[in-house]
Amino acid sequence: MADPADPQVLDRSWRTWSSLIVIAIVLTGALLGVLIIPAVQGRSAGIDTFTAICRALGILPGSPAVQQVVSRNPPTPVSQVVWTPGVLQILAAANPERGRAKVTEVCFACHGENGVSISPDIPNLAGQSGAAIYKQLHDYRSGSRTNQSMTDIAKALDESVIADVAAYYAGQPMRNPNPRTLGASEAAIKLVELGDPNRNIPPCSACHRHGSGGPIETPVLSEQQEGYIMAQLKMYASGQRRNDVYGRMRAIAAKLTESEVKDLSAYYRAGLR
Amino acid sequence: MRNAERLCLAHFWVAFAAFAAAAVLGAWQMWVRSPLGAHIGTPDDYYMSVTAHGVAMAYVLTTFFIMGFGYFVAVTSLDRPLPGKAWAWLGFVVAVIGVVMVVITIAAGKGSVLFTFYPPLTASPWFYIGLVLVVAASWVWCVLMLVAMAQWKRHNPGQPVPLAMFATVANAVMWLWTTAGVAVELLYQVIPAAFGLIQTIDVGLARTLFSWTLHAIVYFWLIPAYIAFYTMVPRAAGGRLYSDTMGRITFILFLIYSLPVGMHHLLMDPEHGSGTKFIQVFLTAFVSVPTLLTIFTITASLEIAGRLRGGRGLFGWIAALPWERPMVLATGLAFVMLGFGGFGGLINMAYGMNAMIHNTSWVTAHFHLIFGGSVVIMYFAIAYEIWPRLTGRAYVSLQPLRLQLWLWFVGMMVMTLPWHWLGLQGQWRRVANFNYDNPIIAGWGPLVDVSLVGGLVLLVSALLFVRNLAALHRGLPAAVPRPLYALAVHPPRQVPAALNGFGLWNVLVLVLMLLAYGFPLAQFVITPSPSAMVHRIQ
Amino acid sequence: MPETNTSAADGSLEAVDEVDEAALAEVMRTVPLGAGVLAGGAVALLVLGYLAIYLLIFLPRGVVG
Amino acid sequence: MSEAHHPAHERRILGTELLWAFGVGVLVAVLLGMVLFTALTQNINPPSNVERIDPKNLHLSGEFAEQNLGTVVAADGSVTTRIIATQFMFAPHCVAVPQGRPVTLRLASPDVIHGILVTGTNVNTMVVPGFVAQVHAQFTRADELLMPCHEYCGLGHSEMWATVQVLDAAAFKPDAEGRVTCAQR
Repeated sequence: MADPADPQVLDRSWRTWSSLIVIAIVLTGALLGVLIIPAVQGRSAGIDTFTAICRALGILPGSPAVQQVVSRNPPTPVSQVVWTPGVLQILAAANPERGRAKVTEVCFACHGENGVSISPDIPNLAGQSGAAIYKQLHDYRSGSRTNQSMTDIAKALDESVIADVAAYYAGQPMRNPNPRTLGASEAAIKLVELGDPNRNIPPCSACHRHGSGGPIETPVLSEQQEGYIMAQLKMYASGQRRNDVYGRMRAIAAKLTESEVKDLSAYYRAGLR
Repeated sequence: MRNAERLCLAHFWVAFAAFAAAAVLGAWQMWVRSPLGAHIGTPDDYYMSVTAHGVAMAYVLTTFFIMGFGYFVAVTSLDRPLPGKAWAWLGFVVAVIGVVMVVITIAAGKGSVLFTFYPPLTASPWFYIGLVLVVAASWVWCVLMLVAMAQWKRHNPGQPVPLAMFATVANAVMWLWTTAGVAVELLYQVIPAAFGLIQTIDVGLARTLFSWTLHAIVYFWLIPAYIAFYTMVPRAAGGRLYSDTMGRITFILFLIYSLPVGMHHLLMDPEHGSGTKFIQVFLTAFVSVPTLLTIFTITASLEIAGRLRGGRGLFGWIAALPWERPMVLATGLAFVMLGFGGFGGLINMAYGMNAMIHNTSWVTAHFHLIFGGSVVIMYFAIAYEIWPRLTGRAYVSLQPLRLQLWLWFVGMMVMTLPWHWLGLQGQWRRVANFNYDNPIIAGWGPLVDVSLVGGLVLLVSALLFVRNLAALHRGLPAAVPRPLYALAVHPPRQVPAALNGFGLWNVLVLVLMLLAYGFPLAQFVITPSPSAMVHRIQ
Repeated sequence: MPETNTSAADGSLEAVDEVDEAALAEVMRTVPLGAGVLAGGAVALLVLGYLAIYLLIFLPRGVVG
Repeated sequence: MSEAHHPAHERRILGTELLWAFGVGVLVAVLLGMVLFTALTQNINPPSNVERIDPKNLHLSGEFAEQNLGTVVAADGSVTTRIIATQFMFAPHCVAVPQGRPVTLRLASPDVIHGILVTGTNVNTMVVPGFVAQVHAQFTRADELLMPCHEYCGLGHSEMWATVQVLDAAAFKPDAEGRVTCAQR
């Protein structure tokens, strides 16, 4: 008979018992969590045991304890644009030179050949995010956003030309902040940098500056035309413009006072950030 | 010390410098979130600060401290020179380079994704690569610890590995397992996305991989505190360790049960079934076992010391303990904080009850008590204990050391007790400011102010800690101190191989991980969940 | 490693370590009675607190799933 | 060999430790027993829907398109509330729910990770893009509560919150299509 104090003998019982205990514990957990709990819960909710177990495992959707609800009918979306790697691929593969051709043919008349517009009511596009330009042109084309002149122009463009134009304007240098306009109001700076927690308004800069990590389609706001921003904020507030997915801008614009709209438009004419 | 002093000191000073900076940021964050500091600083500043605070406390302080402490334990407990000291220095340099990269990206505002990342948000790739360098350096440390133990075993066949080294290697082994999850998440998903090589991320998979790391990493931070409990506290108190065997079992239980439980961080997530969550909740209950065993064993060890010092009666030994010694004082305070923090943890792990407090200040309070409280106060005690050995100098007085420990304890309690209550009211996490005009939130204001006071006390304590250590470098040279490590009542003469190495336990970890994480991870491989577009903060 | 006895002045971290075997045997007759009562009491409080939160706060707030 | 160093004494120490470990086992059993008991008798689970949905085209059609959001009472009387959590707002930003009736909250994110809780209740879930998060709940008191986003979702996270109006039976009135919106206050 082996000496019970022999380390080898000691070790064998350690191995056996610890393995048995550890595995028994985890199997007990599995038995309870994956079989017994869902079976009992399913029975009380009128769900068959197999379905309840599949739900507990995550193979079927829903809770093992509650009947699953049924979805509703499809409605009309506010924008047809879907951000996928494929769309980003189209944007990345766009040809700015072809875009320039289109710009010098059509767009330059209002938005300028290098993206600086001819009027305070028409947006600057120089250095704008390509994704933002793509989204708006796409929405004009699909009718999600309407504008007397833009709707017709966009309808004549196909997907690849939209991407080319977006790439061309995105590549134009943004102008330097104009020191004459830097005197922004305290209220505007606060809204841009802090937002207003009391009114559920996030800081504008959380989405509208480069690299903010916000929604992909948000335009970069800097050196933008004052009249254009003011008009858009008013159209969002009234619901006249509604191609912002889930009404993000409609909700915010509706909460802004008239003077805030003015201050913000002035702020972004300079583009402090 | 065989010339490892400089290596240890270099690691410790990086750790504590990061700690002091993070303490300043933490206090600032509390101030701007309170009614007193409303509307100061922008959300951009705040998230920059939270990211820096989390990275410094959770990655820099811990990793550097644990590496430095591991080298110290390897040299002192094995009484042999450290193998591969050049590798250790190389690891240190790589880790410092990583930290510098991380600091630069955060300061440039290109790292504001907090220390827990949240893909599909992504920061600058250099933020993640810096962190990967820190982790890679810690892997060098893991290998050196394993080599040191193996060499010692070769020279001392059949001898039990000293408990301090056994525990350190348990931690190294656990860390190798732990980092696998976050390493795969970063290298396979997040870093390619940050570089723009991929445009989408399977978020469910990313969260599951991170959860693999998320619980065991806390035990990686915690084990040095437990090493101090088992191997330093009994001697500091003037007694003996009640049971060496229980120490070994405790560290083994940490190794096997801290890993297959990470999904309790995902209890409120929609990407896993309730059954697979239950399995890990079940196992989570068992991760409380090593802590509860430790509470008893260490209290018993302290009772030995107290009674040897003349304590009588059922509780008389408590008063007889040498509370004037920082190690003993820190242990007492750590146990109190561990009690409160553990209580919060029991609530967190309770499956359905997690819904009551998930992502509220309750959770913030819980991990500040457990980590910031009991673990970090033991880091202080360890530093105070070994600093004279590293510098060859003696403290003029222990008074400032005790004051610092008390301040840390009081500050932590004043800060976290209100947080528990606020969490139950639903005060949520990770916001730069609260709208105190809202009637519900206005009611929280006074308690937020109280917790701010706690935060300021913590800041004072943190700065005093650094001062105490720095002052010692200019202290009087002193004789080589006496041995550090406690003897057990029954020092082990021979132990079963199972309690002297990790082969068996690694196999059991593998089995547990397969059972606990096998299906939850496989479901994303069998049919990837619909992926989300990357959102870049940079 | 040579052991040097430093004085028990406040400046020294060192614990008096020479544990007398006879004294140790003597105290081991009572140990861990106090520790058991203390740790047991603390853990019992923990369970009571857990049950209190479960029964008094969590369940009244309503069933979720 | 002194008495304290006798092997029998060493075994006694281990015996005491085992006794304590047994107590720990009882404790673990109590904690898990409580969880098990409420799971079996009251159907308490963490929200674990595991229903996959593509976050990229949520807005195009189906239940999470803009017009379908909010609270709706079905023909069988069951109440479902559909909510979008997006950077940095909830749609709708005020949610009407009935008092004392079972409600199913269904949430989805088109962009990044969000999460919700409703103050003073047990309603809590992560909203992970790629999945429909679902919470089955009953609101006990007629009240106005906060529903903040509790997970970091970007630089505007702090301003992301909605209101939950718990309406009593008199105030919870579905329109012809079964929709219920917040009362103006």
